[in-house]
Amino acid sequence: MSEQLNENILTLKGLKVQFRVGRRLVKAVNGVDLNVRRGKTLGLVGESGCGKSVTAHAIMRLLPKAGFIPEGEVTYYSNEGTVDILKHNPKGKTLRDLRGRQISMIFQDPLASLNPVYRIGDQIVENIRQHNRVPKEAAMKRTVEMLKQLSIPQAEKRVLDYPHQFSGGMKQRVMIAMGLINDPELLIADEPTTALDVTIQAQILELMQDLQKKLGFTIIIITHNMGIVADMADDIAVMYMGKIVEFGSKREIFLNPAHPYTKALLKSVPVLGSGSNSRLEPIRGNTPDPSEMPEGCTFAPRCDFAMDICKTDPPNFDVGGGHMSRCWLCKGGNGQ
Amino acid sequence: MAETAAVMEQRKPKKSSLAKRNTERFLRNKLAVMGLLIVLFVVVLCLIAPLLTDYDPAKISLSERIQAPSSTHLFGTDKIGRDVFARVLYGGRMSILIGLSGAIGGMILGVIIGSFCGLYGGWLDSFFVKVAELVSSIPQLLLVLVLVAIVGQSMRNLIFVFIFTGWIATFRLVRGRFFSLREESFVEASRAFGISNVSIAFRHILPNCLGPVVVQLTLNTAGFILQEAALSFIGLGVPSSVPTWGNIMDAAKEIMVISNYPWLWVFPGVAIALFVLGVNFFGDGLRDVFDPNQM
Amino acid sequence: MNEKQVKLPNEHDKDVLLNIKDLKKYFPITAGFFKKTVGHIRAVDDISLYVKRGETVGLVGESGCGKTTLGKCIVRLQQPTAGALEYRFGEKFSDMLQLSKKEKFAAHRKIQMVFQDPYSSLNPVKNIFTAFDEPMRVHGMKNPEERKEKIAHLLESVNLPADYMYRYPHEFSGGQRQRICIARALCVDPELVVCDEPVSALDVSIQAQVLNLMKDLQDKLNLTYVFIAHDLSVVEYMSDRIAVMYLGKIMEIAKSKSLYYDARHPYTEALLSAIPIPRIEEKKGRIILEGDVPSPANPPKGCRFHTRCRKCIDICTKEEPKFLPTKDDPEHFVACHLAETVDPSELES
Amino acid sequence: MLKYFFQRMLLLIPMVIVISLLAFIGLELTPGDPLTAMLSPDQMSSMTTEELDAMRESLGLNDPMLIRYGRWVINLLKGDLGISVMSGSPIKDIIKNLLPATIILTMVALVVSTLIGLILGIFAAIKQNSIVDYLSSVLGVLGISIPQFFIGILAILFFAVRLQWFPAQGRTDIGLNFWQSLKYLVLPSFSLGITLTAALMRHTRNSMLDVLNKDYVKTARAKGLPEWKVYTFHVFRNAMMPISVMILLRLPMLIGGAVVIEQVFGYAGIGNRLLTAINASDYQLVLIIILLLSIVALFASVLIDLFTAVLDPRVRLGSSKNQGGA
Repeated sequence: MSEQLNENILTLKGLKVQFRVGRRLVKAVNGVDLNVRRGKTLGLVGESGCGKSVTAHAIMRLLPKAGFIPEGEVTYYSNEGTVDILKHNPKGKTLRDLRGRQISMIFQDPLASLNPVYRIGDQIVENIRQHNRVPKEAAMKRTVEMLKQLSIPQAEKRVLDYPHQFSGGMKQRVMIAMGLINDPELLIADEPTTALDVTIQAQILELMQDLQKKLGFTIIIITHNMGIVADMADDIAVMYMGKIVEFGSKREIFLNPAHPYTKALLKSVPVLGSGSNSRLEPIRGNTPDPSEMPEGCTFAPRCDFAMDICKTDPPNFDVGGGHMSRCWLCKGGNGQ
Repeated sequence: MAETAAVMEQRKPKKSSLAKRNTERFLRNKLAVMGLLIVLFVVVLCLIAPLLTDYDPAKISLSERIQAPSSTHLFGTDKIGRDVFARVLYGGRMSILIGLSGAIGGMILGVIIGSFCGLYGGWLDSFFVKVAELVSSIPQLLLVLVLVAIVGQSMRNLIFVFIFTGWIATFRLVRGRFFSLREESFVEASRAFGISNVSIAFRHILPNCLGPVVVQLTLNTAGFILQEAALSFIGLGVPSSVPTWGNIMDAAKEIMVISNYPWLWVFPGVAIALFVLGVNFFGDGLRDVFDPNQM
Repeated sequence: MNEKQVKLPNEHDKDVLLNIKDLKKYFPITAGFFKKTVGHIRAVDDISLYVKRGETVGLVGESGCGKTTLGKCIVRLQQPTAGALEYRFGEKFSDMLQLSKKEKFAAHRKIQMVFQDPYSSLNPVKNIFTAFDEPMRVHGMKNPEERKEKIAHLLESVNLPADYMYRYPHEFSGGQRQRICIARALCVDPELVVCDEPVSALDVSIQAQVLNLMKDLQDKLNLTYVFIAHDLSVVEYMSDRIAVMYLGKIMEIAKSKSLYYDARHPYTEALLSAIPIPRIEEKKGRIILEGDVPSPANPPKGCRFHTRCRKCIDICTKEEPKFLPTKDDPEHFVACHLAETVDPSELES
Repeated sequence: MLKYFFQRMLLLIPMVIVISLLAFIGLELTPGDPLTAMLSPDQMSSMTTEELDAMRESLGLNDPMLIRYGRWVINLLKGDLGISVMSGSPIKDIIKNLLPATIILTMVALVVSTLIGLILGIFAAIKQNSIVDYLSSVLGVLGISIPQFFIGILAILFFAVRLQWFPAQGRTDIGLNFWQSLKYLVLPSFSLGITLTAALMRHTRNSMLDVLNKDYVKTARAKGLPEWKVYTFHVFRNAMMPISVMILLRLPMLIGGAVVIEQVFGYAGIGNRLLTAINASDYQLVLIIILLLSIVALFASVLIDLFTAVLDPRVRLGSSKNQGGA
């Protein structure tokens, strides 16, 4: 590749992911375009079933058997060259070399993510030795160092423990240690704190930010919590029904939201400190069944501003400064 | 408000949507439907046996000993000239009766003890759990053998023995379901209304056990039919005067019969296998319908 | 502790509906072959709390702090180990744990509960009509026509068509189910509803529907809520007063506004700062608590929070702080050695 | 771990006591008593009732049941299992001659069916929803639906009578002629094991699919592990736990099945002898055999239980119990 590293570490173009459920075809991700800036944090927000997690799994090529990618392009730019992720066999060597070394992923439920029958240390060592030719002892030493860096007390002893002997927050630390052990360039965190308590969540988020500063990797954080992205992200992508309906810098999304869904989302969650005097504005109706997607704009049936034109699928409008919105209201270019 | 009620009366669906969904789920499983058809087919054949054959299954006709299948004797005749077709049909009645009544008896016993233990717990519960553990760790066939040796050989005793050994699976299932459903919010909601434990057990918990219990019933029926056959085959099941699928096959203990007169044992053997296969497929289908994970 | 305060609201106040006194709920931990009791999980450890008619008291805390157990004790789904649950029945004020069997049964009409998981809250094999009909029947609504009309009315009041009553739970979405559960809890005309994390299993866009509905119903029916949640923002939105729980104890209780602007307990401060706020203007310093919540089977000596408290001083490790009102606000209680509270002696009448 | 082992072993003792008690009560309930067993019918008829009673008294047969039970157990422990009425030889000798043959038969059936069941199950799980998977699931149901003895008879017809690959009946001692004895083992163990194979295959497939959906498998793949490593180290190891429980549950059925299969193949084992003893009303022998087989089944189940514990650190180390209020 060129001398100058691409400003983006990962780009997605028209990514689609579908699932065969019995005889039905569920379109989980329906044409996602996304640029992930190197060294920054991208927040991918949306409600359950919007396809945010599936997108991440598609990037890792870790989709379950029923899922497949009919079209799209996922390109990963690293210092070792550019990889067209969708062109490779998900179980092949190229992608396996990428996973766990260049791109790491941590999951929502730290309890379920660790194999219950192996010691914590061995599970991390496995990741080191999969990608590096190092003796076991050296790998274990490195593991202990990493766990110390994640402020796990008595790391030398704890590597010999099994997952069930750890608390939820500690398990998630172990997962992060496992993800970062090979010094990856990209960390995908799929709802990393949803299973944890708020005070533990604060610990983990703080830790991730500290480590990012120190090690300089890129984070894609997937969450349904607008508060977490407000805290963590540089860029935010809002997903609804398999599409990114709005994308922009954190400032733009929070101060100048353009898509009615983003606006509604921000107004529908209680904000600490605003008290009980202000009334929430709920979004009408339910999230539609992904196998029976509405025609045109998928948010139109719940949207207060729905018009006739919403029956046709809105393209991505640039609201200004890289702030994109898939809403006919933004056709003029300003976010009103 | 009154007219609302009247309107609703009209809209009230005839068939509950739950039953409809379950039926749809079952019909989607082709093997299960096939299993049900097999079971119905065999049961109907056995029930209308008198219409299908004029032979008396017990009638000995020494002049017609060991005849190969022919148009007069569809499945041939046995060593003392009894018509194998008639014996398989009438034997089927007995085998299915034994298997089904053993399984139903065991189910009733298991549901009663299981819901009792699940509801009240305590030392009685631990007692029954220990009993269940003990009975299930002894090879079932041996248990049946001892019991048959003690109480003697008869169809009634065999059914009794099956009930005695067959309640355990249902008991464990019902007890387990009780324990887990007790924690479910809908049960707690009922308790928050002050509804009595007994009422909760019968109106809320038990109906939720019925699916798995029926699945277990099919499994037990299949198992008991196989066991009856095995026991009768080794001469310790139903007295040989009563035809059952196992009894008919006991001639196949001789190599001579195995190699030269296959019709004596192939037909009842296939009948057992076919019926049990049908029951198992049917049970598998039911399990898919009732699987709580899909609820 | 707060039994006989002169200037504080107590059971003699006409508007106090429920008064919880020194409530304890211990769960035995058994081990070995013989199920020997080797210790206790102190899920609720000596809690006193009053709830006034028409208000919403929020209970907030992390998992394992005992908030659900406390809620279940109020509805009497759990039998408390010790303490009293005094409730105002008309003019009379009586301890629900001491009632006769018949009175206890009748008391179930007064206090109802909405559960966290809308999926397991409805019996999958019963339709909605049956789910509503049974409690109404056992609580003395004899006329079937009346019952049916009431069910229709209840469903409409939670914004669902009346003819949904013949449907089964599997036909509803999570938000619809939770609305049904709320309607069901209301079918016996309760006064107090304990809401145990009613929206935490729902999608964010659905949460607001349910929260607003609950507020509307409260206004319409003059309901009193005990609102349990781990999400402080949701609790703050719903509640008039908020109690913060930690390891089976209430650390602080105050009017929602005072709690947010004027938290006195270090744990409350940490909790407030730990919640990610979906705004970018306001960025306050985050207080990160070290370590994990200790086991409720073996809570730390002294103040339960001292192992994670950044303000911990010597006395905190030795002596358990008393739960006392602050000097300037008699409705603001806190259990912390460092907080400025009234002297216990001033409280006695 | 050692503690766990001893705990399990200790639990065996009451079980064995209860089983032996049941066996003893069974013995009591059967017609006749040891006296009838000791004396020939001729002797019996020549003696008066008083004489018989006196003999009973001297033998301690009129003592309370618990005392007689104690005496019986002590005798058993001493190795005095009594005498078989039918053959007149000591039961101990009969057991010594026949029990090993039955254990070999069941062990071979167990090992072979476990191996085949596991391999087919794993294959079906890996190739989920393929033709292979579909066929094997149908075969799995077929395997548990056909009576074992019918399979045995069919095997005799095809492999012994028609193809003459294996002998149809009988057995040879392993010590006498190893290869010859193996030949005799093939058909009975095959017929005996096929039910377990089918059941195990179904179970393995489901268990594997279950584990495949677990997040830690995703974690393993996210590390970039090759598929074979994912399957061997992460999927199979965890899937084994429910599978071994299943083997445990099936074990008593296997031992029971051996009785029938020995009859089909005229295999001189303890099960075969059991049937002749029942037909000859040789109750002492019957109950001793059943007692022994039950203990063997119990013992084997403890072994499998321990194996499960070795696999699962949560059982081994005792999982931290987190109960109580949320």
